[in-house]
Amino acid sequence: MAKRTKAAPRAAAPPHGLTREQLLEMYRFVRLTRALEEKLETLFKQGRVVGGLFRSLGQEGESVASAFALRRRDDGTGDMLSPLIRNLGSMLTIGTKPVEVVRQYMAKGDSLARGKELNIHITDFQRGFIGQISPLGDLIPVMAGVALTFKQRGEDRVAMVYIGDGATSTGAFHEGVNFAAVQKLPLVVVVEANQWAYSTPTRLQTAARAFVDKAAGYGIAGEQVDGNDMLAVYGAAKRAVDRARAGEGVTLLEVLTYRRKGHAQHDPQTYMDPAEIDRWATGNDPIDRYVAALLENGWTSADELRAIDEGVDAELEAAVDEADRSPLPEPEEALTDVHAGGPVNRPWTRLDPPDPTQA
Amino acid sequence: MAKRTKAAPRAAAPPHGLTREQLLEMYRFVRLTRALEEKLETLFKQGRVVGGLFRSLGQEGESVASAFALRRRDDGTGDMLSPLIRNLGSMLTIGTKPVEVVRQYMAKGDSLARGKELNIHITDFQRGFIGQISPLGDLIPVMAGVALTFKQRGEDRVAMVYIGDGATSTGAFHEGVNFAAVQKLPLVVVVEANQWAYSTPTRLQTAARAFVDKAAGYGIAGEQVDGNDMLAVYGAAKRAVDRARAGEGVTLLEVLTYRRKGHAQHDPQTYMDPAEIDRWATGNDPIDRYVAALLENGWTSADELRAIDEGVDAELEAAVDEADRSPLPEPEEALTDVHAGGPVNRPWTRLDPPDPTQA
Amino acid sequence: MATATLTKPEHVRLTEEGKPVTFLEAIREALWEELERDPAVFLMGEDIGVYGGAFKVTEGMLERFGALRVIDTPISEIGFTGAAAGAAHMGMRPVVEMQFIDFISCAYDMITNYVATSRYRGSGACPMVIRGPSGGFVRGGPFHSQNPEMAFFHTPGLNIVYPSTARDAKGLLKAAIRGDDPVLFFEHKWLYRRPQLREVLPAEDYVVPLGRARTHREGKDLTIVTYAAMVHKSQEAAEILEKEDGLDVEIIDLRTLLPLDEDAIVESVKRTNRLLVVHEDTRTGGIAGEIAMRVNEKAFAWLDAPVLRVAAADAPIPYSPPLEDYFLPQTEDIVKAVRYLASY
Amino acid sequence: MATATLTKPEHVRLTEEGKPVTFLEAIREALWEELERDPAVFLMGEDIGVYGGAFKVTEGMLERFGALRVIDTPISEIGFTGAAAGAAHMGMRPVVEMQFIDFISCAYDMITNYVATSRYRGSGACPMVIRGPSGGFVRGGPFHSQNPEMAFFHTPGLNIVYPSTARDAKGLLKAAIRGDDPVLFFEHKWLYRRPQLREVLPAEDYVVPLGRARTHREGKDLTIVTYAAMVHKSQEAAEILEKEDGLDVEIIDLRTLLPLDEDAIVESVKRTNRLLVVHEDTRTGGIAGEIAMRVNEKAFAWLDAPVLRVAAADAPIPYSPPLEDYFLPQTEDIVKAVRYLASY
Ligand SMILES: Cc1ncc(C[n+]2csc(CCOP(=O)(O)OP(=O)(O)O)c2C)c(N)n1
Ligand SMILES: Cc1ncc(C[n+]2csc(CCOP(=O)(O)OP(=O)(O)O)c2C)c(N)n1
Ligand SMILES: [Mg+2]
Ligand SMILES: [Mg+2]
Repeated sequence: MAKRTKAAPRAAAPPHGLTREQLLEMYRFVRLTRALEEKLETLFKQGRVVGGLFRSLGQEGESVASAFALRRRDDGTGDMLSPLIRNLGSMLTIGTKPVEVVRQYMAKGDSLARGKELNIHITDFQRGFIGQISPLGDLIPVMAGVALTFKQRGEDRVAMVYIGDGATSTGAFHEGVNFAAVQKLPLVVVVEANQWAYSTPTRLQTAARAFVDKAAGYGIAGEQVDGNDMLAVYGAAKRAVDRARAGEGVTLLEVLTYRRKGHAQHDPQTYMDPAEIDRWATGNDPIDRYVAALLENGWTSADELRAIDEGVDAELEAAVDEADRSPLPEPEEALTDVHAGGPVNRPWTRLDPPDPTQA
Repeated sequence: MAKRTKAAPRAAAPPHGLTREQLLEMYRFVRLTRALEEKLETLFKQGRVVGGLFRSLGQEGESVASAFALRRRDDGTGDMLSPLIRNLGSMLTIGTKPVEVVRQYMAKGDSLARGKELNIHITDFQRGFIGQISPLGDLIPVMAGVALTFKQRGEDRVAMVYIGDGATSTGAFHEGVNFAAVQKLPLVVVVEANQWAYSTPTRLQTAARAFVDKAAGYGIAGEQVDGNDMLAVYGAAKRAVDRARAGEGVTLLEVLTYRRKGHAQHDPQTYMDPAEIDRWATGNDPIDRYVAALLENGWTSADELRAIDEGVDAELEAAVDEADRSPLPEPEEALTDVHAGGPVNRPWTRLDPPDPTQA
Repeated sequence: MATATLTKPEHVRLTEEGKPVTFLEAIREALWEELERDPAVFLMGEDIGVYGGAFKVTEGMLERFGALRVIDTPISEIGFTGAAAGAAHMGMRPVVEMQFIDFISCAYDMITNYVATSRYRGSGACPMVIRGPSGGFVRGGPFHSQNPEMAFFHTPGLNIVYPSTARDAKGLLKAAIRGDDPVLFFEHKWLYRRPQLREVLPAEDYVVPLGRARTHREGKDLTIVTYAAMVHKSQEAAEILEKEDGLDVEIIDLRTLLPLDEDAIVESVKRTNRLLVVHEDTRTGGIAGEIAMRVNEKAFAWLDAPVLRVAAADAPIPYSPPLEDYFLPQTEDIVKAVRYLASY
Repeated sequence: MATATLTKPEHVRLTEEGKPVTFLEAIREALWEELERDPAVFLMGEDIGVYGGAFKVTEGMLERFGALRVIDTPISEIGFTGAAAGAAHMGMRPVVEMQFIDFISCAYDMITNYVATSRYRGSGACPMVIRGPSGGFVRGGPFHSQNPEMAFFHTPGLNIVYPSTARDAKGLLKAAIRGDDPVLFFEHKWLYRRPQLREVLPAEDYVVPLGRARTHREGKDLTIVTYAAMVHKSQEAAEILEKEDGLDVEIIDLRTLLPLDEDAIVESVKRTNRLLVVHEDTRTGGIAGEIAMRVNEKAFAWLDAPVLRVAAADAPIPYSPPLEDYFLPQTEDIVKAVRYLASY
């Protein structure tokens, strides 16, 4: 735990009813997110990550702040979210442990997906996260179904689902949002307008002035927010979550941000303007802005933040060591969990002696 | 041909630059549409229609008036449209012959679909119509592709596609409209808000205030019009077509109307309010309103209209007789036109003697 | 729950009153009884509420079970199929209706990529049923007559059920709803109201387990493996063959296509040594192939003749009667095929 | 047209200069040359323009052929596939890329219901190519490793191509683009840059006709029918079997799955009397079934042993190396299967 130094006396009250402890908790999550991704990038370069690696550099703030607006529990009674590849921050905030993330990227047998699925495509109903699948947009209808169940059971829980600017072009997005809107479900759809879909700029994705303009077409609430202002994102997300919990239905929350890295590690981002990236990096980094706000308002001190940073680094060191020690899955586990019954047949050539009548 | 009596001297000029001849042509098409559907209904009750029958009672006006705004040719150089089951009026207006429609419903071998496909799911690239398929929404991307070709070739042609209020909920609608919007294609999307999708009322289809509210979400032009006022529909459609031709991109045109019959002949419409149907029938029939406008403005006379009606009846009598004489397809034609090559294999049990090595 | 105590309306009390039910009525009773039995069961689909479904399968269910359990959806196969998956994760038991099974193709990605792989990915079970009217012989044309079972047959994680009798339809649908895996449940619309299929069902609650074929007709000369409408065409053929040729044909009704009851097929073939597979689906890529392969793997030495098949032609399904009749496999085709095989 | 007169950039001039090309470069050359040859040919897909495609197959094409012929689309598989169909109706020759073939499932309805049936319905030809990277062995996990060919195999009206060599890839892609029917063109990503596949291609324009298999290796003892990556695994196995067992294995590379070159299979089986089908796709519902059925229909009397298959396990494609390696068919499995069959 970070040691607490008393906040400066003239501290203004934090906005949106947030406590000082919550502000620091959010800080810890956003710092943890960036640090974990940097660790993963190192591991990737060392060839210790299996497959691709995706960074959310510049978007960690909106991920953390939006998820922070949810009711977070670990007993299956809280709100639920479904992230995208760039929502590591949301995952850590809702309760995923760094070691679980590292195990995923190392394809370990004791990872949440047991080596069967990659990335942060992981699920824990107790802690309230459901992994996405690669086909974009599919989790919008799925999370609408989760929200439908909340409504059917009269539970005051809320579902949050993230969608990229690019994925708003999918039929799944449209059908899912429309279904939720008609049923007035407790669903918050966070549209991450990070201005790129892989190499595709927003103008080739939609002719709309803004993604929030889609809300009226579904008859739902819409709000647009500066995605790199964590407190603003939290406020907007909180309003959306409160509306959902109050039975007022779906909100489309557009967070304006910028994907500073390439689509994935292999992407040299040659199609992006370095000057533009630089503007976002220097003038508009969500963590820098958050730290400035915390300090200027006297909600914390540099020492306090440094202590948190050190805690984060220590936790990540431990997480990587632990994940390293985890075993890879046993080959035969490829055959389990296909359905409720036992494992599926072994290939007959793997039997000894090979026997097609046993396949 | 209807004999022409001179219009009353004090006739106001027809709106939207329409000529008196065009007004009468539109009248003929809308009258032809209703009369043909009534004929088909009779044939259906006599068991001479194969499969189901769909009426557009109350929607004939918007079908005819919207298609009338297109550049109609029969040499493959005109505009193109794709109809729904309820756009018989659009089909007749763009150039489909009544006998072709009757042959379709009788599943004849010399019908445009040669007995392989039903309803008005028929295509003629020369006259400019492409048949829909049953999965709703699919023709939006397809017609976007047609419009894309117009743009690629620098042709000043326009594509029009119809979509029901219900089918706006499909992913295909969303992806197709968005694609066309981004590419700024010469496409007019006519949303037929007839307030029902089979038995489903609009409030269970969308939470939007109006379908035209979807336009902003795609960054395209949108207009809403009284669908039972033929002149208003023509005007709005003409504006949309002109915009498309001028390179100003897609328009979503919402036509407000009402489906007075059930979804199809088998549907007793018990879920509909008879009084409501009656209000639309007595106070708001598109043909009654159009006739009133024609007469009140002195653009035509009752005699002239009666002459047209008689011409329509005669044409339909002849069409039914002709279609009746058409043969059913030869059984083996089930095997042709699957691909560019010859017919597919005959089932081996149909060979004489049956021979699986020849299948 | 309260609803269970209310008396049932006439149209779902037939079995209770010992009256025979049609194929459709059996399915309706299964849905009704499951809705009564388990509050987690709910229905979604287009026009299934006030209208009771395009074929009236869900008639009266909205009135009894309310709008939270009988949900009229927008025209959104991706949307309501995905929503069903989300609800299934949360412990609900969604049963969704495709107005015509042909439209299941719109949800192909959601079903094969999300639903079928959920358990494997560690995203939890996805117990849900997707049902709808399928099949030809009704002049429905290319998009209201399809048999899309093979589009899903090679998707591990799915179960595919395609019954041919009222008894099986009711028992299999209940088993599908109570099971822990996603099930595609095909209802052949040509069977829905066939008087010949009317039968009195057991008064008590029963299930027919998935994955087990049924011997529809016992025989020793030749085995026909088939399912759905073709079971009845095969039965007609078997009777003709018995009368005219003195042939004793065994008919195996698969009932469940996935998982495939390989043992039942192999056992029968080892007795009759001759196998004909009959399916209404198109020839190339139809299930006959997989069955031929399994028999090769497991009973090759017992075959006295090649495994052969009777199936629809390799074309879309045409609309006009002469075309559809020619396109679809008919009783006469089965008779000819059996005669060929018997004399091989 | 103007563009044709411009000199080609280095990366599509390899064959012209007599240099060997990889599987991927062969595909790139085919696209480039078709774009130059016919102004009706154009490309659509996600990130195929400025970025040149996720695998760089379309690199440099936007710069040369412009934004009307190399179209970066929204993430809309239904949208651009349908748009391709509309353009094809009008005489264009669209070639669309699925960024990974796995996402073709999103367009399943459009492809099977609209595109495949267009000619049959009387709605005109729909000549278009849908291509994309497919297959495993790259740790891509469940959604970047799929072999979805069988999802489309039973859809009359479609053609399915799945090449295994640079030469075939280029010639078949050109034939697909020039043909009058829709073609699904699968490009195994594990082959894209394999140095072993590098070869010098004919300098002149050539096509490889669809529907014809290729004898990859001649042999007399046993026939392996396979395609795509498994052709190379089978080749490895054949060499081991020749060295260690003195077995002479014939390998037939299908190249085109639909239409299936039945004659080539039957002809070979009649010579070797033993058939093993090898596919990377999952076992149940894989193409081995259809092939076994065809051989039963046409060459049963020539079979000295059952038709057998080596295929992936009946599961989604797992991500972790030990799992993927176990899940996928390996050279060693083929060796074992051939030994079993040879000694049957
Ligand atoms: C249906 C589908 N098509 C294509 C892809 C390939 N793909 C993966 S990520 C991506 C870009 C996503 O962009 P966006 O939705 O804006 O999310 P971001 O990466 O910016 O967070 C694409 C095209 C996919 N995963 N799913
Ligand atoms: C994808 C799909 N799902 C379901 C259907 C079944 N269906 C046919 S017409 C119809 C209602 C269409 O309503 P709407 O779009 O409003 O058109 P309208 O009949 O009112 O003209 C439905 C659900 C279909 N044809 N396609
Ligand atoms: Mg983005
Ligand atoms: Mg409607």
